[in-house]
Amino acid sequence: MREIRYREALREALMEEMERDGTVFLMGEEVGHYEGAYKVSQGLLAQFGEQRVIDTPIAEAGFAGIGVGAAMTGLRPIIEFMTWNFSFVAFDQIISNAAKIHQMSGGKLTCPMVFRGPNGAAKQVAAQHSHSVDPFYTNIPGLYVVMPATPRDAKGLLKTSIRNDDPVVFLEGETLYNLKGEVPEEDEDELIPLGVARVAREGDGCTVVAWGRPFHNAMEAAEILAKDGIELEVVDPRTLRPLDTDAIVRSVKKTNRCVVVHEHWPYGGPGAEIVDVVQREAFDYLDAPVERVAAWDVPMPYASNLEELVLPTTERVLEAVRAVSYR
Amino acid sequence: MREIRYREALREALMEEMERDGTVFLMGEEVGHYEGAYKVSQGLLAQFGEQRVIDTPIAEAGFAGIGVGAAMTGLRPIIEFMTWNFSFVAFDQIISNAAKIHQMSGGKLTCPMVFRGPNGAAKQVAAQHSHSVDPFYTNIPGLYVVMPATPRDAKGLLKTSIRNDDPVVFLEGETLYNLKGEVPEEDEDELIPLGVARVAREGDGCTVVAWGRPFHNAMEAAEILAKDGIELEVVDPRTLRPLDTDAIVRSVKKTNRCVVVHEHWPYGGPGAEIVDVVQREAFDYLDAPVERVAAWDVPMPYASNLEELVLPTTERVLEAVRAVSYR
Amino acid sequence: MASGRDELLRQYRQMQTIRRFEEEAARGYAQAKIGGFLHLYIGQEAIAVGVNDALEEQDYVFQTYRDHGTAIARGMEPKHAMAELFGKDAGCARGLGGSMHFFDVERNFLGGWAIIGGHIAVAAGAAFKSKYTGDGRVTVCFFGEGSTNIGGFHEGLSLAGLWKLPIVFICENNQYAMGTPMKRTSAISDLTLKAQGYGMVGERFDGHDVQLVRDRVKPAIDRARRGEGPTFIEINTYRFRGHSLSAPAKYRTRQELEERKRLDPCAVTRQQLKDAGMSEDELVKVDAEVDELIDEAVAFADAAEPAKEELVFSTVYATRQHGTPTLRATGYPDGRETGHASDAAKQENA
Amino acid sequence: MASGRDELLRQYRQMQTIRRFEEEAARGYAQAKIGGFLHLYIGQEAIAVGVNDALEEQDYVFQTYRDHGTAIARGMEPKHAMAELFGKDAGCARGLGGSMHFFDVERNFLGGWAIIGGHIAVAAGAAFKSKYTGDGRVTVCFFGEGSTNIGGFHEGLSLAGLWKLPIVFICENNQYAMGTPMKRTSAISDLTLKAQGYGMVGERFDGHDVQLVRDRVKPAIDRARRGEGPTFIEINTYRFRGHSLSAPAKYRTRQELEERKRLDPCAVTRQQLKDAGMSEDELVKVDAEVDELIDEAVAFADAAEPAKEELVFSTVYATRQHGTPTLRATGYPDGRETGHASDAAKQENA
Ligand SMILES: Cc1ncc(C[n+]2csc(CCOP(=O)(O)OP(=O)(O)O)c2C)c(N)n1
Ligand SMILES: Cc1ncc(C[n+]2csc(CCOP(=O)(O)OP(=O)(O)O)c2C)c(N)n1
Ligand SMILES: [Mg+2]
Ligand SMILES: [Mg+2]
Repeated sequence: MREIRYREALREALMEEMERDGTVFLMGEEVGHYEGAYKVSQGLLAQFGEQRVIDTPIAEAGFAGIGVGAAMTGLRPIIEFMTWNFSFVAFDQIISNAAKIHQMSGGKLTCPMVFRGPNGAAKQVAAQHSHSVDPFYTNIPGLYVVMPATPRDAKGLLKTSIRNDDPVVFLEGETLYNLKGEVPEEDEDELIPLGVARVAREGDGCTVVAWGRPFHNAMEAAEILAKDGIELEVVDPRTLRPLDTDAIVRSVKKTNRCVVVHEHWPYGGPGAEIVDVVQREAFDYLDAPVERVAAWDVPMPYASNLEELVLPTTERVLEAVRAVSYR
Repeated sequence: MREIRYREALREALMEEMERDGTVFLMGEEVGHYEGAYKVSQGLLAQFGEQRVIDTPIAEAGFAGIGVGAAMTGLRPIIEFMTWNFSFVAFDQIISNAAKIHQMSGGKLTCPMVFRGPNGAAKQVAAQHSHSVDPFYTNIPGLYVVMPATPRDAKGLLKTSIRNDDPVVFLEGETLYNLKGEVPEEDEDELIPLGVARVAREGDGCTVVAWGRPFHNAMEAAEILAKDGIELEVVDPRTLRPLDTDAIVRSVKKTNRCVVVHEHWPYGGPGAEIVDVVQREAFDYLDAPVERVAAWDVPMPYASNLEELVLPTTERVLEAVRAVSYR
Repeated sequence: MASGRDELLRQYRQMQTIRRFEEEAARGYAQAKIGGFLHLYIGQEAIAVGVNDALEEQDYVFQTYRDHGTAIARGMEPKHAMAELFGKDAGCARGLGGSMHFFDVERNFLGGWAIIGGHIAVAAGAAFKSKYTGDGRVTVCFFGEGSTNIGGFHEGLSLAGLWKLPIVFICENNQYAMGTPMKRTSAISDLTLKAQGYGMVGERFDGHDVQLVRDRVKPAIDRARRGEGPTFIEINTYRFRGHSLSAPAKYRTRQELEERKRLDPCAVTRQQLKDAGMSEDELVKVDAEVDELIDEAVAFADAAEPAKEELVFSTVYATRQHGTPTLRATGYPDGRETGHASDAAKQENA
Repeated sequence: MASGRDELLRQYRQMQTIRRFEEEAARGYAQAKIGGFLHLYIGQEAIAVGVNDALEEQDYVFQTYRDHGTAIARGMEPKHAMAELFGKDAGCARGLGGSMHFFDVERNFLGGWAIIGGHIAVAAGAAFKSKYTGDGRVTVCFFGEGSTNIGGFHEGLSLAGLWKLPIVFICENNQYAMGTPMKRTSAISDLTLKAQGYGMVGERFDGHDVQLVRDRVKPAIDRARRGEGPTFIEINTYRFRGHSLSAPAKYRTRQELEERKRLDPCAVTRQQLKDAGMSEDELVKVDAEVDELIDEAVAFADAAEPAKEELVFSTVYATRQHGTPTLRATGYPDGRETGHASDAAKQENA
């Protein structure tokens, strides 16, 4: 398979879906003339014109709302948040309108749209710009929440999300945009279903559930432990809502141990939700409590020596695996 | 002890703290002339005047921000959201500003303020007005999150919250305002510490952790089971962040079983967080997986026959206790 | 747009239908057939009917939680409106929305929104779609004067003004936001001063004369349809009841209320009909017909089936192929597990 | 407020200090001593200095992420500013804030805020406090022209206008928001048209002449101090560098940039000093002194201790008595468990 970057994979998904369906448009700050703050939308304005690649003023609640209204009346908006930190000023649009309109209207209106942008810490962008928003959006019925860790998933999941009839919160990795990985040929039109986890690596030593950037820490930890003959099973949920609990539970029933790795703050969120499911559905299989590796429970400091402490690392994954293994 | 209503308990706390400290003020929609949408602030305008009991336009992000700025510069604002549903338009002020300013400024500024208002479903107020916001705010370091279930806790915790040097998210029960309960005499100045759970009922049958309105379902379930000789231990965390995990774990180590009851949606939140803590810290003591009773994972429907299905009930608490007990 | 007596009579009939609907809704609320919040439109009827008369069928209409009148003016049948209030399956939102969330997709009445400011950008989004597709529709978005201080208002108007979207913003200034008169929430008393900040035309007039409303709104709608951009219109009106049925109205004087009642839009229109030669007897007959329509609506709503349990789950997601997200935990109905994908769903996916 | 040559020289020195600070910051960024985003103030120096000269020491100042210039104009020492950029404990926010979150509480410089619109209401809150306590202070809140479309702007200005808070809003219109010229984000080109919608005075002028800035801003500050309400000021300016150091500036022409550079505020002030009789030699000496100050700042920042680990936890909460909220899970430092109360803390409580 050919190799492309995560950023390019997203771009291909956007291009292909916009070519396929004239109701799909991209809207956000700097998506057009500037070609995207992170260059995901490079070339899109040239190809699709100002009608479909739309630069906005700085008004996230406004253009998120525009997206909801356009989706309700027949279009398929893709709303880019320059980063998900800025979705907080549009939070009400997402929770009260996008997630509710189908139900509130007695099932008569739908809201097929994608909110997308980079999620999580970048490098030293400090407290207001380093949020992992997974805990907020996964709590909300009516939304899908997707977070791909590889270029292939990024492309296949974004394509499916754009065709989805409900609002999708699509969380990209700001630090993953440059990541290279295998992706099917351009004419393959691979659609990766939402709600289906991927077992990225098989093993019987311990299940590690991880998504987004820390997924790569989990894979690295697996490499390291493989040298000692310990085989981790790494499961990437890819979609956080709905969560593929069967895949996770199946794996834990095999390995009898589980570590959940995530970049979001520890209190609640998918991290805790996965623990809840595992302890309930694999109670009799667990040889040790489920452990979690998370960002520290603090606002992100600016200084790089401190930021490094806060974020989950491969070392911390290894520690957690050891903690659940030697018990 | 005298008996007063939850609403009156809150009002006494406001009055006493405003009398005690001239930097404390109350701001929000209809808090003054109208005396509060739920009449919590009845009489306050008359007593403290327009300078300290301030009616606002409908601009939650604006007046929440005013609160942050006033707190940073030396006042102790109490910001009332008419309901917590409306905090979503002010979400960024809470997460990016109130919760961050102490850390962002290198510890040099503080933000002593309380955001308060009713949380959770009322009666048939439908999808946009029925949110339990606990999962959103508990995830955020920098905040305290408090949710009293009784008049006594409402008063004692609100007083402490107002004196607290960090921002407090204070979640009242819209359906609890009329609840009567015992409260110490007015001159007692009872301060209930944040971060300390209350064992509301002792027993060795099963631990039930519950807060807010469903706490009363848990107590009712305990009454019912007591008739069969089963004694539940009901633990009300009261403060959800920081969470008194010791009290919960201690109880589970005694009862060997645990059910968590909450009104918030099931995915994540304090519900899942408590399960996470219990399975880790009481792993060897658990005779059954921890169960949860939550609102159904759906936007709230309007019709009363449907709303009843969605919310946690005493019956569902009993079922969950049975599920963890006969295993 | 000839406005002969027939036209005026039809308008009166519609206004009176709204009035009577609201009165019966109030009764239903007192009888606890209706729950939640109930915000009546009594006193503002000429706006809903007048604006609707300036619109085409294809045009989109958005309103706040104070939405019964606008929905009925748009053509929603009172019985489906009442059934919604009663939480019935025959309701316009199948009993899921209630008073604050009326919807009538066939008549392009797109809600019924209960968060202040939240629907303003959504309405701009419908107008955006019209510009995108060139479908020739205009969107009208209603909101109260109390809603002009919130961010959603600013962002919705900013974007609509910038992109010249085919939309007309109508601020129904009924003088109060809950218990608060506008002078305590706004530094200015003429709200159209805000219009030029968005590069928009501003208009301002009284809202008790239905044909005047129609005639003053029409040019803005035409302008929008011609692609010449949005208009901000402030219409002076008054609600005769409290903010909602649970809210007492101590904040205003009886005298003020009595004075404003002299401009009761239903009474004004009724008088116009008399002036145009209709007899009291004829009018009483019309009133009786309206009464009957509303009685039928109540009877229909009373007799209708309650809202359906299966909708609680089936309306969360429209997408069926990607996992029916479903619940799992004690106390949830079997096999309907939200938030987690089910095996069956995944097979469909694969 | 005599503005003799000494005054002008001091102003020049401050502006030149900002200029040179920013140039060294750019170098530090290229050398990876600075991380994250870095937004330079080069080209806008006369505004920070001119506005500060119209303020009293006790007054509060709020700025966006483009905050170095304003902080230095307010009196922050370049070495503490540079140390912050380098992530050092001696930084103005102890290395926790970085470029976007400068703070100098002693000098009433209250940040350094990185969410567009978010600090506008916060600044109004500081002004609210002044009104509440009658402390006689005025607050100045800066933001870019791109920030005038967001809800936070609207709500902040609405409340300030309504309550006549002692605050002056200064919109530094540097023509671009990241890569977007204002004509693509605003229906109007004169932003002061928005002022009257908030019941405010609007002012508008060019920002390359430091004393003109001071003199045009002063009446607004005086008005605010007298309790006569806020002013909205739009100052026309230009940034000579890209939006931030990671952002290329392809969206504007070299010609436009060159033209605007003719109004380089540092150069303009330098020329004014020459016109007032200062020799090139004297000015070169001043420049050299500034260079030295900045070199010292860099040396200081280089040599300073890195940001302290214990601050990561100790700055989350100011309250100590109610449970030090602490972490608990593998990989967290022992005994520092956030989100959960520790036993020790609870004992203190009891
Ligand atoms: C964001 C938000 N804040 C507060 C409320 C509560 N609320 C509902 S209606 C209302 C008053 C609105 O007044 P106005 O806009 O004048 O409309 P009217 O009710 O007079 O038609 C308030 C404060 C809300 N629904 N949404
Ligand atoms: C709510 C929000 N949306 C988007 C951003 C990203 N962003 C940072 S600066 C900026 C441009 C701001 O332009 P302007 O207000 O003109 O200020 P300038 O940078 O020109 O000083 C944008 C879009 C943000 N910080 N906050
Ligand atoms: Mg009103
Ligand atoms: Mg700018």
